[in-house]
Amino acid sequence: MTAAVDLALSGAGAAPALRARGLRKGFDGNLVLDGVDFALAAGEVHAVVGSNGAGKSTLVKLLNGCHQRDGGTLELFGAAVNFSSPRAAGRAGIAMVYQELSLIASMSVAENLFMARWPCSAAGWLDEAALAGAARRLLAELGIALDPWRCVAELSAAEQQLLEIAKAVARQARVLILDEPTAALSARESALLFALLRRLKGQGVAVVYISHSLGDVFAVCDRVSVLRDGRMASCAAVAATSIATVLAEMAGRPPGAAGQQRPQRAPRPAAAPVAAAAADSAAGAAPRTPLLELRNVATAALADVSFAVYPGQVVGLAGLLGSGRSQILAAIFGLARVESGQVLLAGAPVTIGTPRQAIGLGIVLLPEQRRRQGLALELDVADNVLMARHGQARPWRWLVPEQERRSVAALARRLGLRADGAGRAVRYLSGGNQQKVVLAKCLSTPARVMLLDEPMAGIDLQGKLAILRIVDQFAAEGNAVLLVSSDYDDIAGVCDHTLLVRRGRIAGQLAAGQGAAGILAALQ
Amino acid sequence: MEQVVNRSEAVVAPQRQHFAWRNYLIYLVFAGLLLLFAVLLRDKGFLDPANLMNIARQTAVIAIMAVGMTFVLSAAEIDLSFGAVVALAAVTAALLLPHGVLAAVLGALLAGAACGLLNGLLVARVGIPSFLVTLGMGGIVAGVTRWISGLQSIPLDHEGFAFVFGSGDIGPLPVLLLWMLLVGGLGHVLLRKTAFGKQVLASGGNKIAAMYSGIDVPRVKLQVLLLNAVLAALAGILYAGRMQSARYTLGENDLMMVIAAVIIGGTSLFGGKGSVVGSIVGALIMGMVNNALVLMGLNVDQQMILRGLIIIGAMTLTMGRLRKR
Amino acid sequence: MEQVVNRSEAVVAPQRQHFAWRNYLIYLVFAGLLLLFAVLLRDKGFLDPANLMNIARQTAVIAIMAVGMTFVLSAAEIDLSFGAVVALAAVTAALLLPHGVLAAVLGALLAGAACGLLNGLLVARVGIPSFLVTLGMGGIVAGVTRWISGLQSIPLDHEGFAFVFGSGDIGPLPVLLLWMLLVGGLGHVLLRKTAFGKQVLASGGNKIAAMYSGIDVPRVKLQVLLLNAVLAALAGILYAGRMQSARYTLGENDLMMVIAAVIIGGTSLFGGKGSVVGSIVGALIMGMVNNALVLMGLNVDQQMILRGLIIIGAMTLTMGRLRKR
Amino acid sequence: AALPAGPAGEAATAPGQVRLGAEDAAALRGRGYTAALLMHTSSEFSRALCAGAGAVFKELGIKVVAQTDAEMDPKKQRSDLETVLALKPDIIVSLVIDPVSGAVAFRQALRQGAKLVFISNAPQGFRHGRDYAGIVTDDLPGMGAAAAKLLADSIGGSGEVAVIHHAANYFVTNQRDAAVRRELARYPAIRVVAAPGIANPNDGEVVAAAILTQHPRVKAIYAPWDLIAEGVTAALRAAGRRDVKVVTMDLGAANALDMVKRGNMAGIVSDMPYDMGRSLATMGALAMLGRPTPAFVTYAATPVTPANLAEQWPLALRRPAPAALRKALEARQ
Ligand SMILES: Nc1ncnc2c1ncn2[C@@H]1O[C@H](COP(=O)(O)OP(=O)(O)OP(=O)(O)O)[C@@H](O)[C@H]1O
Ligand SMILES: Nc1ncnc2c1ncn2[C@@H]1O[C@H](COP(=O)(O)OP(=O)(O)OP(=O)(O)O)[C@@H](O)[C@H]1O
Ligand SMILES: O[C@@H]1[C@@H](O)[C@H](O)OC[C@H]1O
Ligand SMILES: [Mg+2]
Ligand SMILES: [Mg+2]
Repeated sequence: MTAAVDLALSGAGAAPALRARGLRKGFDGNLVLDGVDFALAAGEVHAVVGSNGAGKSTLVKLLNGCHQRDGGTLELFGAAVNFSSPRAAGRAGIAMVYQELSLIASMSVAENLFMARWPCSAAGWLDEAALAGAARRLLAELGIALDPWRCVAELSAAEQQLLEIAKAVARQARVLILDEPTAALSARESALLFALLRRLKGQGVAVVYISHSLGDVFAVCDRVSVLRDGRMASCAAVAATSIATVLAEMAGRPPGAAGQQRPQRAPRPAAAPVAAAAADSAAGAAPRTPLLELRNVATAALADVSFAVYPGQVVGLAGLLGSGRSQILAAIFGLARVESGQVLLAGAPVTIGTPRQAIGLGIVLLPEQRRRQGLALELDVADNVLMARHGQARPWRWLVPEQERRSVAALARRLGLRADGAGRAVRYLSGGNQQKVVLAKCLSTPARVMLLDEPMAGIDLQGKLAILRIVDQFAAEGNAVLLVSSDYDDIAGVCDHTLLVRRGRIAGQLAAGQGAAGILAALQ
Repeated sequence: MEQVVNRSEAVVAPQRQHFAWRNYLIYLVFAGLLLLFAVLLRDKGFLDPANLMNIARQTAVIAIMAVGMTFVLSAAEIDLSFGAVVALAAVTAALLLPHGVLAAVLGALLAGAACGLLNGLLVARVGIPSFLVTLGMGGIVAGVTRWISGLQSIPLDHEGFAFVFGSGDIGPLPVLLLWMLLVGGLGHVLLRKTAFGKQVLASGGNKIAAMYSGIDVPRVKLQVLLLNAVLAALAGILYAGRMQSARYTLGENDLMMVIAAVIIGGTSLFGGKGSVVGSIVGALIMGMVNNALVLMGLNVDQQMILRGLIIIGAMTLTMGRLRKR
Repeated sequence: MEQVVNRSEAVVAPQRQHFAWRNYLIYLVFAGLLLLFAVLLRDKGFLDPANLMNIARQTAVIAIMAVGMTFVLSAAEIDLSFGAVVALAAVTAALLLPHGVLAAVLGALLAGAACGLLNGLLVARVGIPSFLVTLGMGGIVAGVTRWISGLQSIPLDHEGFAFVFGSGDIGPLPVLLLWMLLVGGLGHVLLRKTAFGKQVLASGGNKIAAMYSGIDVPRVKLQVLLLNAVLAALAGILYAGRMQSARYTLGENDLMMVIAAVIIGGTSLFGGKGSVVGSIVGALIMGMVNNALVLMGLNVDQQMILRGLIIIGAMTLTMGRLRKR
Repeated sequence: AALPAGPAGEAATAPGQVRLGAEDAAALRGRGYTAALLMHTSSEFSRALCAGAGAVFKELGIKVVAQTDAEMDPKKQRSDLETVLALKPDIIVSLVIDPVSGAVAFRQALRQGAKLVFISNAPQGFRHGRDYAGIVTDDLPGMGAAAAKLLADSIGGSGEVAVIHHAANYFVTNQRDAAVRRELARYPAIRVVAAPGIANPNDGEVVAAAILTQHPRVKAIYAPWDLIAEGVTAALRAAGRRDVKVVTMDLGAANALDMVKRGNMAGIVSDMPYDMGRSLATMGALAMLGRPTPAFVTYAATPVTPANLAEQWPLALRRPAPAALRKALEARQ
């Protein structure tokens, strides 16, 4: 396989932009990459795909000098290189968008954009005006609406993701590495990125593109390499392969095997959209009470938000970047003060001042920023997964390790969570597996209402299917789910109906069966 | 699908506790230093059972304070007032002893608890950084202690009290050692085996994530400061029992030693990581080094230099990046 | 490329870095305390120009140390050794003065730089937590200083040296005040207006992100520890000039005061946030309070209690959660 | 024993000679004079001394406007002095921690015209009469000698002893510790087998424990002062060594109680801080009147044993002995 690639490249006559041979890397005795060959041509967009924990991020972090390899060779434009740090790689013309983001929360957008390369006057003073100007220009050029002076801590996950992309682009590198750049982005921002990639490609920039969205990969990439368990399983031009083949290679089984399809929606108690509820009672059927209802809720960022989720329903929240989807979840979960209006749980008005109360009432939230809001990175998988449960327990509650281990293992199994030793700090898990830890935490407490904010970010296909199944089943048990996702396919696939959020208000509602295209159209 | 199941099973189930050998280096360092001193000081009585008991006695109270501080640092807070609380509790116990042992012990613990509660309320409810709250509280408590004691050393003239709280020996073992084991054991269990311990580590590891997970972070911070102050009060009682007197200077020099013991033991100054057993071993290392330096017959200057070198050397072995990353 | 700007659905238009008034509360507290003491102590000479200059003189050296510590804490490190470095530098200067002022000043600064470099290498290259490195280094340096000074106070008998470094007045202004303004001004500019300052804040804000973004984090940590030690050495020279003698105890009591000044000024103990001007104001607040407590004629116990109350009270005003959240 | 001489060889004056007449007192009253007490540290010694000085000042209508504790830090003492000078005190009573840097600091006070009275030692280069009114001190060498004698007597004049010294530059303790060694050298049958230094007074137990480990035949230990001695007795108790004797300086309840109850304490050398305070204030007042003041007033050291404890305690500290101590004394009768 690699021989063929080599041929193709040498046919082009030039040395590849980047070539790795026999890369090996282990952490604390765990071999993560085992003899990986990889070649990247100038002017190509080269996808690297694989399941969570396959070693994709580790591979690119070796290319970028974040980690030091244990074996193998690395060449940049034909010259052997050895990067001791990202800084060294940066100087050689490599820029990277990190999966876990590399932003300093306490600093501004502009400062982050030009991190470590801030414009200085001849005398060495920081030139703030030039910094702001350059930031504004770059953001405008990329079509990103961000105030250069905003503090990064205030940005949403999507805004941070865009900033991270802009930051890498700003380096004008010859080799650009993107590790799941669209995990938090919706179709519209992704499209912006793809246009940008085509332009960079035209300028001869070599791009490594890591993603779990094979649709995107096949839309924008020239070649696709598949990593499986730390080995390069295949490498082919996208034109010469298919999604099914790639999926099979990722999973390590023959193409066509079952298990790739989205789950069929389980039969649920008849879903009753808001409008239908009135009809229900009018028809004389016992009026059913919504499990979760918002009546004219207003917060600092929301106005007049009303909707209801009935037992057995999965309701989607669709909207553009910054439309207020997360704010709606925040209002329910006690994170934002409800200034007027009412939140009702099973028909009874509730006042929720803290997440603690929310969880006590059977509401859980999967937050959109896993590392900031979801995980204590130094704690191990079990302690993170059980955090919510420990939070509800009486302080002196005695913990039974065996019992805990079993429940964590069960959750991990349901989600396909792959953690080499649950006793290790989650800092060292792959991005997707970290996301699965946060999900497992949500599932660890008994809840009636699940608020999911971008639950699929960074999750591989298998995991995603597992989650969709779990959501489906959870609803089928008579519970309620509110789902925020930038992936309209997910929303279309699992939601009973979808609320359109615009400028902090509910702007409309789409019934089930509209499909991703329908949602996209409605949002325009 | 089945695939996923099998794979994840294989991956999560096996080692519940991944053996992080670097976390155990500190025990090796402890053993190494013990061996070193045993050889170097073989003619100077280092290994005498009596001297080993001296080390235990001299370290026990520090170790007890280190247990409390482990919780505080694990929760990403700090307590600079505990030295003053030690003295306040000792003086309170001494002043109340004429009214009975129970009054003395309860009074001292209550005085400590009051200080801890105030610290906790100011940190958790008012939102002032614990460094400043406890710096201020330390001054207030020290001033009060000086005032109520009139700068005098107050004798504790009660054999039973002295025996139980610091001076006695049970068989060959000093009661102080038993106190240390008791507090250490309870502390270890509290941090590792109860929901409270998990809440402390989560709050210190990531306050926001802990809050999102329904942990009452302010309450946890209040509780660790309270716990630490109560342990400081216990330390004060034990100091008083051991010295059979109490005065305002007790505890004033222990701050750095206690924090150092905790950090040597592997607890992070930035929260989220803590080990009670590590802290106790850290305290034992510090105590053993001090003891050995004195036995070596060095003068104070030399002791200071060598102590610094040993701390840095030991930490190079335990925490230094052995391999390039 | 089409603009997401136009389609942004944000309810709240992003404001340009809104004026963070809470960051300026500390100046109000400073002004408020000044006013309070001016009124309370109007008959006791608090507002006498001479007394105000006293405050400046007594605070200047602390403020200079606080400037260095601002960088250290901003980078999420700590330096417990600087007090010992102060004394080492002073004693070095005193011992070298017979060979000329230049030799004395350079020698002292070099001694400080050497300590800082060692701290830096151990923290940045070997990877030991700065708390332990600098605790150890503090002991070593203090031991060395005691040894080379033979525990004697060494007079600095040189008018020019004394004038420039701490004892002189230029017009009505003590040179110490000028030194403070100079170091404070440079420090402020360095932290706010240079790439180095941003690197420090980034390294302290998120070490890994900073490293991933191409900042040489270990070098930055080394540099702040070096800078702090050099400023500590300068502080030692100024103390020596002010006292016209050098002694091994110089600086040993300044640690808490300096860190408190820095934190009062708004720098975070956890890195990523720092203000040089805030630290200087913090130092001035501490100095002013100490001065006022003495002028009030309180006894020492009362001074300690009141100082603690003032710290907590002031911080409740500046940092307390005024609104619920 | 002969009383020691002052810094310039001045003969020692007995405290009884420092006196104010009734007409002197009358001349001072109503003049609105003020005084400040700049102490080196806070201890029972400093408390009693301040109390004595304060009592005299009060009798004379002199207001004590400030009282400070330098925490044994010369630079803090300098700041304290500067601050106090803003109050323009007429009399300053101080124990100068560091005579070298103190020379610079106290010049400032001189320039402002304050009358200075010092405890134990004066800043370097200061001259009696010209610069300061006088020194009032406890007889430091005498205290050392008395301690050595108590130590020797407690072991019948022969055997191994350990002498702990204060490893710091501090005139008072350095003088006393040196005198102990000098005096002990005069007992041919006494051998000093260990002479460790101590920098942190809370380390008494650690240091004493090491002595016992390495020199089990030690019969007595000298501790530089009260707080250290408490640690030493704690170490002896822990080792079960009721036979080892301890001698120290300064009256403290815990050590005194141990002594009365026939524990390890063999004797305590005491001085007269309250009376010293009275003399210091009186000297300041005399200086205000422009009257001659003695250069060097010395209080004799008093060896305290159970026999004279009951009298000495209130004499030295001017407060009643603690109840526990009184009870123990009665029980001992
Ligand atoms: N710094 C580290 N220390 C220890 N183990 C690590 C470290 N970084 C990664 N690993 C391990 O290496 C394996 C591969 O991780 P990597 O992040 O490369 O996966 P990935 O393919 O990027 O997955 P994902 O799709 O979830 O992002 C995982 O098992 C992970 O736990
Ligand atoms: N406390 C607040 N007060 C006022 N406005 C806020 C507050 N918090 C967030 N906002 C603003 O509300 C808007 C909605 O943000 P939200 O995070 O809910 O959007 P979203 O739909 O989830 O978009 P994204 O894709 O960015 O996650 C944003 O413009 C945000 O800046
Ligand atoms: O406080 C102590 C004092 O009481 C003693 O006499 O000498 C040393 C001092 O530190
Ligand atoms: Mg990854
Ligand atoms: Mg959002």
